[in-house]
Amino acid sequence: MSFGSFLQFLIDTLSLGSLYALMALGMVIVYGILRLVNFAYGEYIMVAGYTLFLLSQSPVPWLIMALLSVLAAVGASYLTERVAFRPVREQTVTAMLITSFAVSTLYQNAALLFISPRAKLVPLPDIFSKSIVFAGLVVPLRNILAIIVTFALLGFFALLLKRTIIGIALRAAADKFTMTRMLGIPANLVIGAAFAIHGLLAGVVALFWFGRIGSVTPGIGLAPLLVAFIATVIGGMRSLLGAVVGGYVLALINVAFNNLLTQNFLEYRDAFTFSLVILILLLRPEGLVRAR
Amino acid sequence: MISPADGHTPLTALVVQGITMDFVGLRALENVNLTLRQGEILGLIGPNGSGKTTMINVITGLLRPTAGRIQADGADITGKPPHKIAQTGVARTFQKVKLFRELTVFENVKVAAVSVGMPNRRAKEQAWVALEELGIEAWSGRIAGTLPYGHERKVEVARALAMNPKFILLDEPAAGMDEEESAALLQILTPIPEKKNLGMLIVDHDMNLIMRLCNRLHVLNYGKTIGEGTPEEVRRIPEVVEAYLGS
Amino acid sequence: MKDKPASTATRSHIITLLILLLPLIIIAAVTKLIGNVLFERVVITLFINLILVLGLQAFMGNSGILSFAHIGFMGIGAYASVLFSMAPQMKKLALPDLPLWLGHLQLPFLPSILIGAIIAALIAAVVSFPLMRLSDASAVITSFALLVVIHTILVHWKTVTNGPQTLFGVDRYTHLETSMCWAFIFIALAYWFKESSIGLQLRASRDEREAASTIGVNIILVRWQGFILSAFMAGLGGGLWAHFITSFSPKAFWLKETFVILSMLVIGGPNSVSGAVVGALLVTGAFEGLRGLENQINIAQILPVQLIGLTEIVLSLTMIVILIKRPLGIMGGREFR
Amino acid sequence: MLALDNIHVNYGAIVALRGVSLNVRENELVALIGANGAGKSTALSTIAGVLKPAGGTIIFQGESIAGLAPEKIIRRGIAMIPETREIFSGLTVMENLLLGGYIRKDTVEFKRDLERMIDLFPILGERLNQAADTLSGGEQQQLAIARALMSHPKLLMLDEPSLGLAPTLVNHVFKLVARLHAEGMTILLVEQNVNQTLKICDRVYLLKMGQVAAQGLPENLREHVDVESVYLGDRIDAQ
Repeated sequence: MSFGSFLQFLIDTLSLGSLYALMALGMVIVYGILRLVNFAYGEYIMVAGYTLFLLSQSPVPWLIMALLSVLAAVGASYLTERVAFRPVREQTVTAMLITSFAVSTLYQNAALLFISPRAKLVPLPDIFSKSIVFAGLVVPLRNILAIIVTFALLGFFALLLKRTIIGIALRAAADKFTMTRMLGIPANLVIGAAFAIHGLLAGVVALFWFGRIGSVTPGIGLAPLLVAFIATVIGGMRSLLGAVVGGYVLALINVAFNNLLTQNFLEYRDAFTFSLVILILLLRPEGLVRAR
Repeated sequence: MISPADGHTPLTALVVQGITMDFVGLRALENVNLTLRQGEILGLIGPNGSGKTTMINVITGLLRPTAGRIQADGADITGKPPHKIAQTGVARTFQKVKLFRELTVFENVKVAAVSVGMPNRRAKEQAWVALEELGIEAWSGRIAGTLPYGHERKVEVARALAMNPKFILLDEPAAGMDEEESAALLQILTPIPEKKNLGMLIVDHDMNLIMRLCNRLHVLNYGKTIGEGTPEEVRRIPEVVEAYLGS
Repeated sequence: MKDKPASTATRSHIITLLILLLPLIIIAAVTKLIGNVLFERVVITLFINLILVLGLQAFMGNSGILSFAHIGFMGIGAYASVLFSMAPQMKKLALPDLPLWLGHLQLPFLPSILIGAIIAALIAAVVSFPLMRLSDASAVITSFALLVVIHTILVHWKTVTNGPQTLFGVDRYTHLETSMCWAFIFIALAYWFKESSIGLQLRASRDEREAASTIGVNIILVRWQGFILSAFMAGLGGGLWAHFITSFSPKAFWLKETFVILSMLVIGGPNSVSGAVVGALLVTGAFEGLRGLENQINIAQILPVQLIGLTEIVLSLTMIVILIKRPLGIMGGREFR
Repeated sequence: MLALDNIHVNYGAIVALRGVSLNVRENELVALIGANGAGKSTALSTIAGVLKPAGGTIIFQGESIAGLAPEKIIRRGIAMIPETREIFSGLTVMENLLLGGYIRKDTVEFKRDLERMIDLFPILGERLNQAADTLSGGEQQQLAIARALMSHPKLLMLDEPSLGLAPTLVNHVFKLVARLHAEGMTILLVEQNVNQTLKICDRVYLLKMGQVAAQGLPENLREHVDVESVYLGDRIDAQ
């Protein structure tokens, strides 16, 4: 492998992995506290996408649109918790899972009904279509941006979880929920915060996801949802660090498959990666990084 | 009193040898030896956290011991999965009642007979016998989740009996019962070991029940054996008194 | 005294089955009398849905584990059965790359559909055994992964499935009478399984896993047996559906279908056969009714836009309300008696 | 200060408390004793809001607190140290203490409180930045108590603080409880170590099968009740 192609490989993996890592992190934050694998997670990306689309006619600058669409994802996530998950919280894990599947269907069909089944273009800033030439490689600027933003966000969340009282409370609640309440930390505050972060990460991922594909459809959430599933399973469903690791590992596998597999096999890539998920859950149910 | 000599031949036993159970940073059982003979009632007692329930979990295969061996009726059952151990004739109840909530009382008991390999017809008969033994046949059609508490306990004992076990381990069968209920339970339990030729191990906090019911006692503290013998012998052992009342 | 409860039990089983079968007979008879082709299609769809829901109930209802893979096995049953039933001339057109022996083969409908279901069951038997020790979120994610794997293979294995394109030229086998008969058989089968000693052990493991294992239930084994039966039922449902709809693509065996079948079971109540039947009846009725309404509105152009997705919205809202207010579904886990 | 009147609690179908009435006055150390399964822990959990009473009233400082959520109870000034301690294992000692002071939200005071805890539990001071699950059993118990004290409770409830500790540590825990009491803390203590408990408490309630079987001053209780029979059963030969 030449230096150039290695660099290409590295940047591809890092930029893709950054999105995957953010997705997985958002998934695990909720899973850690409620044991809920939220099927509606992908729909928050869709909500952010349609918000961008709806704002595309308005004169506001793109950054404001981006901010509003991330907020819309946060709102959708928080609302879902409030309306659908809170009433079934005391029930079985399966009941919560089915609820989230129903919520996912609800969001998708609401988009079909109220917006359109057809793909809608999402406004993107100029910077997303620019590329830089670096060591003989043409690298899309949005890939670099994705890496930078992800690292900044991961740093921010690391600080939040480590240094702020609400972050510490979140980690404590994932460990012993009732005890956190006995110390005076309201259950709804912790869960609400978890869902807000859940939505926030989906919203940020959405910006770069649409940066890659350019348009939004009602079913757009499925692919990122699958990514979050696999990455969390690879990394370990109970560990925040594991989720991030899982995201990058999954990107590594995907980019490697893209480079190594012939077209015939590449078609079955999903089958391979999902078989891998099954295998990991069987052989190493805690994932690569164990929860402490 | 049943002494080994006048018991039923051949005499079999559940033998626990040198069992040690470690959890992360905690030794729950340390080198415990214990024998439960068919036909006898053995009380396993000790203060909170002394390792009694852990012992039952180890014997029934829910926990795999760090060291030691367990034999039931001559067969080595150490480290076997719970259902295999059940099928060799070891039955149990739980401290916190674990009935199959959506099943009827009859189904709760019948499924135990079915699971240890009895054909359907025999399983049904066995279930009726066990229900009658506990005096709860009138409740057979009720959904288990809707039963009052005292009856839940009895269903659990009937379920264990329906397996036609050689050994039955009861984890706090009288917990949460008032004096009357617990006396009634005593009436039911006392004759069973001799009648069914099975060994019965009882963990309970109701010392009056334990002292009256058991032929022998085995006392644990901090996971170690601190005394063994008849009830009267045991309550004269200073370590036992201290374990219960403090120094 | 000891025999009496047993015989009353048998009688109550028969009563339950009769209560479940009667409305279906009435529906079929009325359909025959009306003779409306469109209505007949709805009723056949109802019977096939019922078969699929019963298949899901056999595993999910008794074991308490949510399985997404079910519709995947429906897909396997659909494609596999068609490979055996399609006429060789048709295969040359629809699936030109089939291996020769398969290309020349043609079996009658019944054996084709049965073989399709058996293939689904065999695949389930092989892939699912190690998965049966997982519970809760892990079980759901693996079954979801299984659905993705099956779907990916159906979409890309062009030789036998025609890839993502529609597979056409399937002959019609499933009519009103056939689908009704199969629905009857499946109600009896699901009911028998639930009451069988395996079903009983499986239900015990659903309510209390630890207690079940300590009375001698081999949980992995009984779950596995339930899963295989469920895959067989789904595969057969798939075969019947394929020979009713006569042209289809892998898209039919994906999340939308999963949602519809799951919603029937959740709304009716997963823990009983009666729940599955009630759910299938109500949801199919509501679904087809709403679909019809949607179409009427769209054709009449009452609204300035096309109305799409309303049916699913109503369905998912109903499902959420049921999960909140009545987690065991309309039947609450009970059978009619 | 705290008064329970005719409290009933059901655990599913289990009746765990059958009409318990008790009270704790300001600056008192009141002990709840009784055999395992008598309902002592249930009583504490009910006061702390983890369990909801099926009947009866709980009055704390003149206000009814029965059925309030746990996060509300602690704000009224009742802190509880559960039997299982419930240390947040992945968090550091410092973070555990920080959450203990969550309801106070005052950084200046937090520093002062922290210093006081380190003074009271020197070993915790040495391990502030260590993950809590690396502590020994005795150290974890100290952390649990320190964490509860961080909220400045008006009433401190301890559930079997000596459970699972080696004998020397048991003495240490009792000394500590006695010291807190001497400093003016109101304490409701559940213990199975009867002899030590009766030495340090002001008043005692004996629970039996979910009911108060006896109450009074420790010395009176010893005189009038055969405590030993509660724990070790009646002598068979005495019957």
